[in-house]
Amino acid sequence: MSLRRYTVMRFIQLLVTFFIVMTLIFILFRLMPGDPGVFLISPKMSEAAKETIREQFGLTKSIPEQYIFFIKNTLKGEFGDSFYYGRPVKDILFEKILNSIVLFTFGAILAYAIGMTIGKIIAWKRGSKTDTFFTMVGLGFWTFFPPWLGLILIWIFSYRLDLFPLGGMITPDVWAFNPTLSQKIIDFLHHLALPLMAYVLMWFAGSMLIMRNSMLETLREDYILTAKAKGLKDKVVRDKHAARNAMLPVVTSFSMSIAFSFGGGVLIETVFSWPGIGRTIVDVTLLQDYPLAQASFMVITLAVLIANFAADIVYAYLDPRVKY
Amino acid sequence: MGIIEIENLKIYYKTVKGYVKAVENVSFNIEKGETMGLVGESGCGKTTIGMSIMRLLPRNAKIIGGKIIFEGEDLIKKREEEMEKIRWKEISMIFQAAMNALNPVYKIENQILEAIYAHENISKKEAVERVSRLYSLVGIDPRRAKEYPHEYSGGMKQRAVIAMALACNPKFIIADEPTTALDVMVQDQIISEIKEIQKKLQMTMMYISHDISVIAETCKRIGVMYAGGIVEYADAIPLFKKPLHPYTKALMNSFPSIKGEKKKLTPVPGEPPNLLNPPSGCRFHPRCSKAKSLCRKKAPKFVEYQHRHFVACHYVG
Amino acid sequence: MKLIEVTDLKKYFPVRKGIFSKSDKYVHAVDGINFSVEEGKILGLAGESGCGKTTVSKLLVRLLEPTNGKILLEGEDIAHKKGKKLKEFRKKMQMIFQDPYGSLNPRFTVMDTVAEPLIIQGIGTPEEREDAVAKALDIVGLKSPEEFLFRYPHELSGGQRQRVAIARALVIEPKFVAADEPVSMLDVSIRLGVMNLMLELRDRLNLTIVFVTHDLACARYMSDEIAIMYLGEIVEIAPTEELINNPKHPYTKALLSSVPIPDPSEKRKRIEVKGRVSTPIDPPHGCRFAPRCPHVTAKCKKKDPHNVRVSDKHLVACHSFKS
Amino acid sequence: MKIIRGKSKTWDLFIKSTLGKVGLGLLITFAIMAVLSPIWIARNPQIYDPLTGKDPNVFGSIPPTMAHPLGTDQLGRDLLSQLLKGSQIAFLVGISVGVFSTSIGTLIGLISGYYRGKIEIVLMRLTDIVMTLPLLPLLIVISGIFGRKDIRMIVLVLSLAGWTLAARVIRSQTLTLKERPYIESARVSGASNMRIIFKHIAPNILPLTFLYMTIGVTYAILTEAGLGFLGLSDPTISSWGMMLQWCFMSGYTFKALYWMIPPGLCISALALSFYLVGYAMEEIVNPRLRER
Repeated sequence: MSLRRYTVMRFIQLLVTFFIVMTLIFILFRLMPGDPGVFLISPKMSEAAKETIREQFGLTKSIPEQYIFFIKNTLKGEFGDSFYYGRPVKDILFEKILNSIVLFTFGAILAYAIGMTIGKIIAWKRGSKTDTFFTMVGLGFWTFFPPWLGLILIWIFSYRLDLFPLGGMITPDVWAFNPTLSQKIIDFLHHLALPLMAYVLMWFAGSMLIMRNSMLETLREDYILTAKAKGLKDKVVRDKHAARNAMLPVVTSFSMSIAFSFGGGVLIETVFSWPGIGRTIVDVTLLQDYPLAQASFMVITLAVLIANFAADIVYAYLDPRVKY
Repeated sequence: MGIIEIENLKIYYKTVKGYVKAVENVSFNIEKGETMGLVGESGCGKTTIGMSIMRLLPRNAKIIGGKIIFEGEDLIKKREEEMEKIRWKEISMIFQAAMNALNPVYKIENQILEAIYAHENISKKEAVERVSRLYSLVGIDPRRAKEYPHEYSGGMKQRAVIAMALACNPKFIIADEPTTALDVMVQDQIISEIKEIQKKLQMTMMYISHDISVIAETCKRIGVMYAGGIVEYADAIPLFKKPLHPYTKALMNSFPSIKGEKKKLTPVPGEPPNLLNPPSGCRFHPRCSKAKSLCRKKAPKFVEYQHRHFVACHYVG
Repeated sequence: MKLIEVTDLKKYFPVRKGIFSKSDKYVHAVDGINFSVEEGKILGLAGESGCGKTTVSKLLVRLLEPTNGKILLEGEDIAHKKGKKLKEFRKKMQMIFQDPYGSLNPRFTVMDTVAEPLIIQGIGTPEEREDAVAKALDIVGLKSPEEFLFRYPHELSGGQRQRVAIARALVIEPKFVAADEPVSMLDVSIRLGVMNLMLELRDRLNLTIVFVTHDLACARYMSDEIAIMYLGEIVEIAPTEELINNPKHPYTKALLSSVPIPDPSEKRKRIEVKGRVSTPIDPPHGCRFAPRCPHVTAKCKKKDPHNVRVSDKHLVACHSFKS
Repeated sequence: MKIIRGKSKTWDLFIKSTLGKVGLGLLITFAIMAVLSPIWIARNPQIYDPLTGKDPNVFGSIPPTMAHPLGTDQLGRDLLSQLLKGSQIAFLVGISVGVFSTSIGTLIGLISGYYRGKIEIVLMRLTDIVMTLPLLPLLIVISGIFGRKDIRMIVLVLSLAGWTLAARVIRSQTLTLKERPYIESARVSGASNMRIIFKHIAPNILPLTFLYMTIGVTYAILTEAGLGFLGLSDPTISSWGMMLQWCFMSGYTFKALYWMIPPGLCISALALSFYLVGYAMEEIVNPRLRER
């Protein structure tokens, strides 16, 4: 089977999964005692407005019809208006998800690049002091409680050393007075630094430990011996032969841990007041802004599914043997 | 003088339970253009010897003593960088498990090219041409060089591995059980292929196998190994005609054949020893019917009993 | 007396295609074979990997259910027996496997392993079972059983493990044993010991054995009769010496000619066979060996060859042979 | 006899591993804390109850004193009481989720690996789907919908969502074990499916189950603490995550390190200790990781 066909198959799988998740959310929200309308109808609305919403979301109809309405609306991106912001949910979400994606993507790429590099080096030098040191550090960071890690970083770098801002994504004062593009970028990066560091510290350990284990297994393969016997330099054997193959399980574990990583993302965003989707879902839940909470969850799930999909395609690309 | 001379080689493996005395005082030499066979049961140390010549022993193995002289120079004394130049260019290998000797994520052509580029400064065109020549030599369609290992059958992989071993025109090739995982008919084809190439290129080879019939068909000179030592080393025909060491005799008697009379065979009693704690004196004595008290006390010397016929036994003949 | 008799035995495996859809393609692992084994005799089933010989052995002990055909054990068809009735028959048959490391549960002691068939079949009291186990261990040459009874597999050598596996197979006193490459993973000096043991047991217990192997020399050493398989079919079956010295099928001839001889002064004549084994997925009509056969005719590609009788017990499935 | 001998070998290897010893040592320390909790509180519940206690002599958060070895929070509640009680909660949540989720995972893995066919496909698709559910956001939304935050519900949701990794690994292990000749050998003797699953496969899977239990515990401790930190855990208990939240919310974060450091340290260290035990286990269970 070609890579293209695999991609199509995998994409269909993604759609099916998303459909099931939508159904799950629908059920979850109907499970709640009382009028399902509470999730979409702000108590502050006028009677007429409430009626319009009921119509719009099919809440007056039977459960199966409501379900169809729900699916249709979700696919169109219609989640109603946020109680708290008073604006359409989709406008708010779009902005928030972008902020999260920036942080998540940079964080993931950096963490995996660093983790895999260190992982392959320490596996090559297994049993050495460097290996022991990094394994210990890795184990420590892997189980670090993310918000606490964030707080400690803020305490050291913002509070004591005053190098970075305490939180947020931009300094309103800077952006208020027509800054140049470079000023904007610098201000943004200045804010990005600490949360990014937290992300990287939180994740590099996982990829490093898996890379190390995977390398240790790969290093026993006969083709590594062949590569050495061919008179290749150690570095070539390590990078081109061992690491290239050892990457495969790391990619798999990445795709499996994406959902879990998003959980960590929620906590990091909260600590650093990063206006992303993770922090939004916490805030709006506490504010009982149900339309936004429900939509945020679906967007997060969709993001996880897409990241998952991407990881699987990368895997299929990296491993010529994938022929499902 | 041989192309390769091994003197008193001694190799131990360090394990949690102690030292495994894997190779003990092994000496032999191989003449240029000769095919030498090393035969013995699993764990007798034959692969360890092959790997020590390439200096590719696992990390827990240690060469305790002895010399491996290749074209007049002791390989044990070489630095790692010097060994890198010798590997594949001077001495190459056909590996035991060809199934796994090829990296699954690269096209086979690239894996052969890589070996060529590591040692020779030639243009891509020339190198690619050489790969197709090698492919024709081992009997695979050169167009299939651009495929991945998983697209090959077992026999083809083995042929590709042989082609790879020949890539840099090495002076000496070590073939470690090259046909063990293959079916008889494929094995037969590969063996005759190897013999033909060996004759054509006048190569020096060391052929390692547990199967005495494969060794009998491929090698001019044979070393029989038991529990870390060579017990007998001789030319093939005299060795089979008149084996001197009791173990060699027993080994030859352990293989049923499809030729000749069908007869009841008697196995060697007991099991091969644990090399963590090998028997004293002659390592074969606990299983030997002719053992006397001297065998228990003193390890026999490896002596040239007849011309080109070495044996390590107190009571030869 | 024929202890086991197989007629038109077939086993097809569906090729797995997608998630819920089974494909309509089938691997013809075993495709209509016939043979019988006299009580107390050993039949060697030989062929290259993928020829279906292991599938046959698993069908014989009903690890697999055949797609078609009959397996008569002492005259009763066990091909499609299920549940209690099958369990009853399981007292009569046992299997010995290739891998001495995988054939014993690492968490079972020798005692647990050997006694298991008795426990499953509900035979004897614990004391009686212990006696039976000790006796079985003694038979397979593990003298002083008390030394072995409470050992775990990792405390045994390869040869000892295979002997334990044989003891387990014998403890319920079966009539029939299928041995799937029982010695191919053992070292030469041990291999012969195990083969001799099986021959000795056959004589002592009047066992009937189907001995599956890829090694023709071992097949010759062990068997009274040899059947050669190619792509799911038996191409030739004959008494051992007859088959070795007077092979009729082109495949048998080629196979025999490719076996290396442990004697450097002997020159054997090789019969080179072109091409590779074709796929067993929905094979076309005609002789399976036709694409590689040196004597192929137009008829071979169209029509399945029938068994031709060479002599009383020598059958060959080839168009070019006329009796 | 059998079990003891089988285990003692694993145990010998385990106790040789430094990481395993460190993990076990930490684990014992926290267990002692959990045991000490009621004793410490019983001295004077009016002052030392982690939720309702209040020292009348204390106003606002104070640094460590003789009466309050770790200081107090902004309401004057004893931080040591909260910390000790927190270890009870963490063990409770961690171990119950670990046991429940791994049991589910083992069962699903065993069944889908053993029976194959449609059952396997359905169960594995289910695993894939559950695996892609972002758990913490899900818990956040659920706690929002139901309004009532209950630790039992958190344990339930964590268990219902956390079995996927174990299920996958145990399925693939079952697939390989199933093909072992000793299983076929048992079948030739007439063993039933139940006997094969429980007598032959399950005991060989036990070490893996234990390994995934430690991972499950780690994940449960971290997730519950995360919920606590977000203010979405059960308000009738005092967990380490909530301690950190109270600290964060009351604005004492950087002024009162005596308050901020201990709970975060405890969460990380307890998670680490379980993870270390698992890590050391893995080197035993998976011999391929051992140096040859």
